[in-house]
Amino acid sequence: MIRPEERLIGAIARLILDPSAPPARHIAVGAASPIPAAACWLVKLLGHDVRLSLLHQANGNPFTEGTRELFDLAGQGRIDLFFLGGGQIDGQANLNLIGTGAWPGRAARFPGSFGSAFMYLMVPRTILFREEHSPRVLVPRVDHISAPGVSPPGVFRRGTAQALVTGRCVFRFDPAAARFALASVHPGETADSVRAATGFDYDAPGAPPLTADPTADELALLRGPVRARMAATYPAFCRRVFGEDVEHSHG
Amino acid sequence: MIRPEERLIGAIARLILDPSAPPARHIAVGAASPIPAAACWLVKLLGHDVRLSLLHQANGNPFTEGTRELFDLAGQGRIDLFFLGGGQIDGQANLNLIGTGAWPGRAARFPGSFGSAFMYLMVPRTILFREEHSPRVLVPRVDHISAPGVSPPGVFRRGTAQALVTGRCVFRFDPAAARFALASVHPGETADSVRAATGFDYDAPGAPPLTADPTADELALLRGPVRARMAATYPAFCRRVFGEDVEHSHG
Amino acid sequence: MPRRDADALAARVPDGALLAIPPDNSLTPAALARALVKRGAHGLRLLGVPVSGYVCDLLVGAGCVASLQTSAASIGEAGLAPRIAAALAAGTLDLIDATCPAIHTMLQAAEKGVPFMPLRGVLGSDLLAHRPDWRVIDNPFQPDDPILLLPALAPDIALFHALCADEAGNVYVGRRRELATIAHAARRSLVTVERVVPGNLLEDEAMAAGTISGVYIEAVAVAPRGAWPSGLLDTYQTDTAHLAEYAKLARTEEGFADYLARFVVDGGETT
Amino acid sequence: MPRRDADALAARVPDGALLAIPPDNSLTPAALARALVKRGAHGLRLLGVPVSGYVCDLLVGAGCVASLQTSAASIGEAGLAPRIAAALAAGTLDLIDATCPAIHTMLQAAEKGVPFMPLRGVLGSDLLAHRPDWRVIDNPFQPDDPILLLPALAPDIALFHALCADEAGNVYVGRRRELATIAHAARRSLVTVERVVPGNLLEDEAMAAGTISGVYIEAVAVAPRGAWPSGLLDTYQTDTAHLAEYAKLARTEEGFADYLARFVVDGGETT
Repeated sequence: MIRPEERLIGAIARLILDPSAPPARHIAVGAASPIPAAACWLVKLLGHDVRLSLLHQANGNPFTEGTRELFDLAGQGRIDLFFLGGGQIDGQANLNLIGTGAWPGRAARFPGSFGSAFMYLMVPRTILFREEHSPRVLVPRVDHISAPGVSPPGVFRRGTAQALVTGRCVFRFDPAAARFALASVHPGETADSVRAATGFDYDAPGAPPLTADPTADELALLRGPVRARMAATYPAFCRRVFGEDVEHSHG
Repeated sequence: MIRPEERLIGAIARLILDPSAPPARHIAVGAASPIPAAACWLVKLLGHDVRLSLLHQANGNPFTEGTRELFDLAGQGRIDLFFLGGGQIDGQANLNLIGTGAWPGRAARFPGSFGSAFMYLMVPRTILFREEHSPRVLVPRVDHISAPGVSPPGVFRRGTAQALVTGRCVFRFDPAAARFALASVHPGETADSVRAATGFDYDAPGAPPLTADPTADELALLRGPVRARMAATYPAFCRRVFGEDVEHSHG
Repeated sequence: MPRRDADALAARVPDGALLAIPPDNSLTPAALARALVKRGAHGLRLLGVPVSGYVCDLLVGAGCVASLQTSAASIGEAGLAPRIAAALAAGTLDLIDATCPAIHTMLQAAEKGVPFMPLRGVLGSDLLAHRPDWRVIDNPFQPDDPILLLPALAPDIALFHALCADEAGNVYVGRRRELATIAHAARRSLVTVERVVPGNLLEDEAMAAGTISGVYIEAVAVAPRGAWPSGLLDTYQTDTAHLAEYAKLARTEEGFADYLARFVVDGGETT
Repeated sequence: MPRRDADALAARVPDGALLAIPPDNSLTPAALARALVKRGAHGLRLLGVPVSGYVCDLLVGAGCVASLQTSAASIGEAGLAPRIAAALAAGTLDLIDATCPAIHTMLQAAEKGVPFMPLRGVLGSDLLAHRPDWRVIDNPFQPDDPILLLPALAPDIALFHALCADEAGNVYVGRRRELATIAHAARRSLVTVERVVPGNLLEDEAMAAGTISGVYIEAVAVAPRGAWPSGLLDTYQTDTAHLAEYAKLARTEEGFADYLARFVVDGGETT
C-alpha cells in the first residue's frame, strides 16, 4: 500500500527533477518540512548530484552562522530551490503566513513570515507545499501578503513558484499569467472535486492525469535509506508514514 | 640611562592617561607599532583597568574575524583610542599614507592607507606617532589625504587627534582651531630646534617644558614585564631598546 | 570571575529593555527567561533573532512583555506559540512582524556601526506597509532598481546560553557563530553557561573560532542545563516531551499558571 | 576526493581573473602564488583582503599582475613591498587604493547578495576622488548626514591556504573566520591545505566553528607548509628571516630573478 504522504513525496521529487526547470544543484529545506525533506533525500538517493541544506536537522547542521548563512547563500545565488507554504495561498501564488482579519492576524494568527518575503524572490525555483487543500487555505486573495507570487518589472527577482503540491493535486504555476493550472490529481480526486475544494480560479485544460505513484524502487528507498536519514529529525513522522522501523542503518 | 624610545613610551602613556581626555577603556594598536604597544602595556601594568587589542601580536590574537572585527568594534564605538602615523603629517593633522607626487605616489610610494580613513573618524581619540621629525614628514600640506585631521560639521566623526608624538617633541592638537600646539620638547631639543625641523606652523605659547622622563617604577615595568609581553611579537625592538633579556617570565 | 546565578543576571535587566533572544534551536536563554519571570520583569521589548519560541512565549505569558518583534513564533513541532497568540488576541501585545533576513540585516548594521543596510527581496510584501521604519529607495548604483533599506537595530541587551565561559570572560558558542553577531550588535550581553573553564579560550587555537570575546560580554552566570527544554549543541538534546507539555498547558491561562507554578516559580531549571 | 597539488589548482585560474588574496598573517596562499608564477599566469587582477604582502609582491614581480586593489602593501617588519613599488614606478601596475574596512564591506555586500553597503568614515579622504565606483549619498534615514556607499565586489576566485580539508570538501581555518567572508563573497574558492582528514568537519561540534563549508569551495589541493614563508595558526611560525631575505633580494630586478630561480621555479614550497 502506498501512503498518501509517499505519493506527495514522489510528486515533489518529480518536480525537483523536472528537466524543463532551472537545474537544482543545491536545495534548501526549512524547519518542520518532513515531506519536502523526504523528497530531497529521495532525489539524492536516486543518484542525482544535488546538495541538500536541511535546516534544523538533528544531525549534520550544515551552517556555522545559523539561518543567516542560509539567507546569505540565497542572496549569493547559491540556493537553486526552496520550499514554502502558507496559512493562505491565493491564485496569484501570493503567500500569507501572517494571519487573517486585521493586521497582524486579529481573526487568526499564523506563525509569521519566516524568511519567505526574501526567499521567494531570491531563489530561482520555489515549490509550494500545503497538505490541507480547502477553500479556507486556497483563497481568491490572501488577507495579507507575506511574500508576493509575482513582482512587477524592475523588481529584482530570480524566480517564482514552480508548482503547488497539496493533498489533492499538483498545480503548475505560470508566472507570466500569474495563474495556476491543474497538472494532476491524486487518486481519489477528480477535476470537479479539486475545483470544489479550491477557493481560487485556475486553468484546467482537459481531463487531468492522475498523479503518478512512486515506483517500487522509490518506495524501497523511502522506507529504507530515506527514513534512516530523517528518523532523528522527524521521528513521529517516520513512524506514522513509513511504519515501524525495521532497519537501523543511519548512514 | 633612559633610552629615547623609553621616553617616547612614557610620553604616550601619559597621554593615554590624560584625565582631561575621554576615557580609554579599550585601546587598539595596529601592526608594526612597538612603541605605542609598549605604552599601552605600561598603562595596563601600572594597574589601570584597560583592555588592549593588539593586532598581529604573536600570541593571544584577540579576534576571530581578523581585522574586520577591529573595524566593526570601532564602528560600534567600542574602541576608545587608536594610534596612527603617516608618511606625511600636516599642520591640520591630515595624514598621508599614500605617497608623494602624482596619485598614487609616483614620486615616493608609502604603504597605503590601511584603515586610517575609517579609524581616524570613528575613534574618540587618536594619538599620532611618528619617530622621524623632519620637514620631509611634517609638512605644511600633505600631498594626498589618506585621512583628514578635521571634518566639516555634519560629517559623522567621533574624535580627532589628541596629540602628535615625535622623536623631538609632543604636540597637542586643537580640533576647533585645526592646529597643533607644542606641549613639550624631549631632552636635547629646544623651541627653536623643533621649529626648524617642522614644516608646518603651530602654536608655541611660552617656553616649552621638557618631556618628563619615565619614573624608576615605569622603567622597571618597561624593562621587565612590558618587555616580556612584547618579546614574541617584537624581538628585535625589545633587544635594541631594553637590552639583553634578563628574565624569561611571559605571563 | 565572580560566580553569579541566573537570578543575578536577571536583576541586571531593567524593565522596558529591548532584549535580543535567540530561538529554541540556538542557545536560547531559557534559565534567564525563568529568572526574569521570577523577578517580575515588566514592559520588556523582545526581539526574536530571527524567530521566537518557548522563551518569548513564556515571557509574554507571564506578563513581562510589552512588544515582540519577530519573523515567526512557534514551539517547534508543538505548533503555534500559544501565549503569544493569546496576548495578540487580547490586545496586550504589540507584535511587530519582520522577516528573518531583515532581522539579521538590522543587527549586522548595528554590528558594523552603520545607520542602515540594504536587503534584496521583501518588495511586494505587506510587511512594508507595517514597517514605517523600513524604506525603499532607488539603488544609487543602478537606475530603476528599487531596494529595501533597513535601519540598524542595537538591542539594549543580548541574552543567551553558552556552553562555557573562561576566566577572561569569553564565552564558547561553538558552531553557533550567529550569536557573535547578536553580541556584537547589542550594547550589553548577559550570558548563562553550563560551566566555567580555566584559562583563556581565545588563546586556544582549537577553541577560538567558536568563542565570543569578553569585550562584548557584560556578565556571565553558571546555569546548568540553562537552555532546557531546548537542547545545547551536542551536550544535551531538546526535551521535545517537555515542549509539547508546555505547548499544551499554555493553551489556557490556567494551564499556563500551572506550568509557571511547577516549572518556573518553584524552580524547574534542571530536570 | 581526488588528490591535487598546487599546480593543478593554479591551472584552474584563468588569466585576467580577479583573485582575492588574504595577507601574510591570515592563511595566505603562498604555494598557490608560486604555482601561478610557474604556470606563467598573466593579467591577474589582485584584491588584497584587506592588505597585501609577500604573495602579491611575488605575483607582481613575476609579471603575472595587471592590477592590484589593496589598502596597503608591505612585507611585514621587512618594510615596503619592493616589487609593487617598482611596478608602480615603472607604470606597469594599476594600483587601486582602498581602506581596510571598505574592502571588508565590499566583500560583505557580495556575501549578502546586495548591490552595495554603507560605511562610516572615509569622507574627507582623497581616496574618494580616485574611486569613481564609490558614492556618497545622503543618509535616507537622517537629513544632513552624508555617508559612503560601497559597491558589492565578488572576486572571481578566492585563493587561500587552510589547515586541513575533509572528505566532504570542507576546509578548516580555525579562528581565521574572516576567510569565510572571502569564500562566501567569491564566485569560486581554490584552497591548499596541509593535509586531508577523514570524515566531515561540519558534523564535528568541536571543529565546525572554524570550518568553511565545501559549498563554497571548488577544489582543494594538498600543499604542505603552503603558507610558507608566512606562518599558519599555531602549526608553524612565520619565517621572518626568509621574508627579510625576500624583501632584500626583491629590491632589484636581478635579486628578484635570483629569488624566483632559487625558491619558485626550482621548487621552494617547503623549507
